[in-house]
Amino acid sequence: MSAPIDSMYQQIILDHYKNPSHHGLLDDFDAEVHHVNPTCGDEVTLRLKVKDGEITDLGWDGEGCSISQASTSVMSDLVVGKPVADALAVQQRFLELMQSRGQGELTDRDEEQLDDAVAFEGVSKYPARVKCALLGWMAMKSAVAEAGWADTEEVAG
Amino acid sequence: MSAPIDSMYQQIILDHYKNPSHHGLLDDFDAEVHHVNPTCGDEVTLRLKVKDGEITDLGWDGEGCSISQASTSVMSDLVVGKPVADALAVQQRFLELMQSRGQGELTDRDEEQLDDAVAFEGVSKYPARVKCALLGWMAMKSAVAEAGWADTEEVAG
Amino acid sequence: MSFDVETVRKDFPILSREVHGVPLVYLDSANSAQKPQVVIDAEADLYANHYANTARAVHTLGSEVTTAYEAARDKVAGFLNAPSRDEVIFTRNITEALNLLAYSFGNATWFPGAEKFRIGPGDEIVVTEMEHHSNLVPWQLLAQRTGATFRWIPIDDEGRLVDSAIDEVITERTRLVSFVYQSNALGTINPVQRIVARANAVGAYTIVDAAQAAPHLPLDVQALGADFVAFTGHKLYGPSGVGVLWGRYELLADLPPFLGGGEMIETVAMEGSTFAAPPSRFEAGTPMIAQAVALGTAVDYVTNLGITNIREHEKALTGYALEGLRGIPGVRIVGPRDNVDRGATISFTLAGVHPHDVAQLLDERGIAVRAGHHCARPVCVRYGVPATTRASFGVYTTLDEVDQLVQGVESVRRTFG
Amino acid sequence: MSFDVETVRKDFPILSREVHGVPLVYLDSANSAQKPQVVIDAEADLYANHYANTARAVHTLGSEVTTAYEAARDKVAGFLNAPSRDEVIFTRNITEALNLLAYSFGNATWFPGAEKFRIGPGDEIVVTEMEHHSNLVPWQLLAQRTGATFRWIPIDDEGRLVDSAIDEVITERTRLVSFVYQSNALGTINPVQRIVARANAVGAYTIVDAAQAAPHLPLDVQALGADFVAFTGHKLYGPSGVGVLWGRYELLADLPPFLGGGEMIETVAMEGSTFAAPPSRFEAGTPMIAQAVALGTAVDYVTNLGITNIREHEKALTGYALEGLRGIPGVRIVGPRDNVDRGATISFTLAGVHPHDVAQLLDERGIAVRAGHHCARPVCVRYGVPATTRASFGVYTTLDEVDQLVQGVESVRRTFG
Ligand SMILES: Cc1ncc(COP(=O)(O)O)c(C=O)c1O
Ligand SMILES: Cc1ncc(COP(=O)(O)O)c(C=O)c1O
Repeated sequence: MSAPIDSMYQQIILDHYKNPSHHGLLDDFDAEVHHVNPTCGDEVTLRLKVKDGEITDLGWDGEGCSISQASTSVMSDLVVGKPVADALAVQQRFLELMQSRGQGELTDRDEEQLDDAVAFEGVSKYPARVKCALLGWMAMKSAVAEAGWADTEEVAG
Repeated sequence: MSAPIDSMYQQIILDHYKNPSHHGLLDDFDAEVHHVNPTCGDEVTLRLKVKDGEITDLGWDGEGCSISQASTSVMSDLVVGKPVADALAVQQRFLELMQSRGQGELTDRDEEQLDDAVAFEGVSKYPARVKCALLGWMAMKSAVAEAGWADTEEVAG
Repeated sequence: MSFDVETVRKDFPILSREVHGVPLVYLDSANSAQKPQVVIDAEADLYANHYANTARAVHTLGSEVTTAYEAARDKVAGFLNAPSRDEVIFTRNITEALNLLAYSFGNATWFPGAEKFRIGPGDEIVVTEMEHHSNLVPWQLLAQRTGATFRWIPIDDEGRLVDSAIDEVITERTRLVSFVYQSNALGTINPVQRIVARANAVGAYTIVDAAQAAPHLPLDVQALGADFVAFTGHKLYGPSGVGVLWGRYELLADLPPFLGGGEMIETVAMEGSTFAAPPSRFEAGTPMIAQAVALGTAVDYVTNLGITNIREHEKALTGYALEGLRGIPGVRIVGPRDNVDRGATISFTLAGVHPHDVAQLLDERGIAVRAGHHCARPVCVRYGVPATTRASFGVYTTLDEVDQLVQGVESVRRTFG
Repeated sequence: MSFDVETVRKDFPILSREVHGVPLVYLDSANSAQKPQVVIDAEADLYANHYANTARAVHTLGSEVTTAYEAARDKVAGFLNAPSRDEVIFTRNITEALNLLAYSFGNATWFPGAEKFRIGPGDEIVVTEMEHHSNLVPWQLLAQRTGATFRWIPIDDEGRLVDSAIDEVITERTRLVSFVYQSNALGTINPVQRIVARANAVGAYTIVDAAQAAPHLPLDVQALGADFVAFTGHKLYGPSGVGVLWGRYELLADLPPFLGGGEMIETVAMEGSTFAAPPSRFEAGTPMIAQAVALGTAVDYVTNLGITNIREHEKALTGYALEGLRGIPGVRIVGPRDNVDRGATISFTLAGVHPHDVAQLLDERGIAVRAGHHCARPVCVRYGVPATTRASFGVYTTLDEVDQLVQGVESVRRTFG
């Protein structure tokens, strides 16, 4: 009766959906963005704080499917406390994984870097759902830019 | 090198096309009509004279393919000198033949009544050309109506 | 049921497919229906043996293809019980059919002889709150273009039109009422004759969106009494890319053209053009030749099964499914809860689980349903849900498939529980 | 010729057909081209194995079909050398593509943010005297709707645009120039870049009707430099019922919508709606799913043969046919007499014989040609003929078929002689 072994709905995803990390908006923040996935109506509002090139805090609120909500939760765990450059690098890697149409090869380094986010690998096989998985990640990227830390190169250099 | 035996272009048709009967407009007439086949641009102008319920004279001018021109010529030969009722009966029979999609069964009586017009039997297989064959016949019918002899029943009775 | 569903299923090649290693359970027919082999073959056969352009050639292939295309028009006219074959216009889909009307009414503003279709400031255009976007946006745009007022008949908690509002919203100011026969989002079957009668009483034109009705209900344009009725081929087991607009001949005869181009003209000069009689006037350019022919085959297919048999079959499935779904804790039916005046389309929500997740998890079990606003977003807004999950049935749907749906939803509930 | 025409012919099932007991000689490709088996199979395979509605479902079939549909868009973008796939809009045919533009420009009158597309009294819309009705009537209607002036570039005795008139007719008052790349009635290939340059100089939008060019000439939208380019699938060996509009993204992004309905919206409320980005904005309703996919296959087919190989092949046929036909007493070529800047389409008249009779007698010999005004009546008016007979060639046409054409016309001459 349960979903197949290769289900898109890995237990990690369900857990994050039920108990999302960094859920709730910050009062003290450098940038706020609101992203919507027009195809399915998923929404996320995200606020973050950046100090000395590091994402020191992040909080979000959202509505939508388990994929978008869980993915935002996983993203939050991964980027809070990281330098902006590293956060954007993880974002880039996640983006590539999502666009791989199920063909993505995960190296050990990827697994380490993406951590819980590897659970979303199965989503990449479903073009219609990829945008859900990316929603929070795109919002984070925009928020970083909004906060004045857009250019990866510069930040990294 | 000549057309096949079952060609739409029976010799009778070619003959009428080259030497059309009753070609040229009458100066003395009771009705004039101008008909156009919008699909291919064929045109006919037809004038006729009716006296005591009989088509005493008819003349026409036209432009178009051999089917429309020859058919008008054949029609003229058939109706001039006939009572209106008989002319319309022949017209009706010819119309049926044209709409038979190549399935028309010609009785001996038909052959007698339609005379040269039986040569157009092959045209009925080509829906796109049926209107060409009917052009002059429809014009004749309109002209008779125009001249005040529309109702077959009445005329016949 | 007077047809054997197992026999019917053999006509549809895709039904032997597997998805994620399990047999396909296709419950998304309201979105688009699957195609019987005869329909697939009709297109392929035309291309392989009789293809040319229609109405433009005197050669044999041109004549064969024109005959086939016009025979399809006859079939559709028969299916609709249309008084005349010349009232049947082939379009790309129903969306184009409805936009054709909206633009032709709009063109009446300047088109000579079309005064009776003119709409302007002070006039009102009426739809319902349950319209598909394709029967909503064209009229919003027409209202914007002409300065007319856009109004709608609201829906109640059960997903039905508020009956008293029919008389309140349709008034002497109403010029045109366009409404759906069977709602794709709710399953509701609307009282067409009631609405047409009210519109007639105030002298408004009536347009029926029969996209969802055509595959499931008898569609007799004379009995319905409306001025225009449209449907879409791909939901009627026909190919994609073809739809139908039917209209009363005396209206079509005066309605301004929509698209300009080949075959819709009477004569063209650089200085100006005149237009052909219906249906040609509304069929500009090379038509969906093979698609129209195959739609004719689909109409034959449906007619052979018998539309009342289909209705009976689907009604049984719907009753069974409503019962099963209502038995699952947290399931809320969005639309009529009972199997009365409703079609074989069931929208629902499951508490705590997003509709996309429901649909995706069902897909992992081979069950294809749709999740979203079903192109009727105002319906979701009305019921305060972001989206719904929707299961819809067709001639090939079995009671066993309904069981699988119900078990699947129950399992989703437990996965997220 | 770098492809073997006998091998190519095997790809087209209809070519083994007989007509009146003799093998078919299909010389009506400019009207509509025949379909290779791969194109027929592409549609059939989609229906039998992967069918569902596009872009609306999260289930597996929906995902497969969406992938296939979008892959077709990629193929077309590649075929046109389009800078972006989002610039490729699927339409029903080119007639719809051109009307889409005419209506979207018309909607700019009231659509917010579309001021730059506005056309009104004092503005001029320019076409040429050799346009197909589908690129003529939409602009006449737009001129009537907006009060703009409709003008045209005349043609000379050889069937070419009067070069000096290009600069005279396209002026500072011109807002939009829409013209044909290769004429379907004359075979003439127009100097696209010359016209675009003139239009650019006066700030007018340019639209190229590439219906006849697409199957025969390299079609590189970046090299052409126009703002919009459209073609139709059924002339490119694709199925009926699908066409393409390409436009510069920055223009499409601001162009008002045309048809309203499903999938073209961003959000819909009863109070008003907003619209999606291109290409979705211009693809309302369920698209021609299987037809677009099969058009992708057709594009692959043509690309594999090689468009320059095709051009070379057809050029040889055209030269040979022009020579043969000119040798028959009473034959007059309507259009360029020489094989320079002209395509594989030859219109002609035969003294004393009506074009319909020529075509019909050729049909009795199995030869399919078209007779009529070819939806370009002003061309017939210009040359004082009621109609012409037109032979047109494709990838499967052989020199032997051209011989049969020439012999056929000679025989018609003698039958009527
Ligand atoms: C030059 C040209 N433009 C437009 C069209 C119209 O094409 P369609 O009928 O496919 O829309 C045609 C062919 O009929 C054509 O040859
Ligand atoms: C009620 C209703 N109207 C209109 C449409 C639009 O149909 P199409 O997309 O085929 O134009 C649909 C289906 O999508 C529908 O269910």
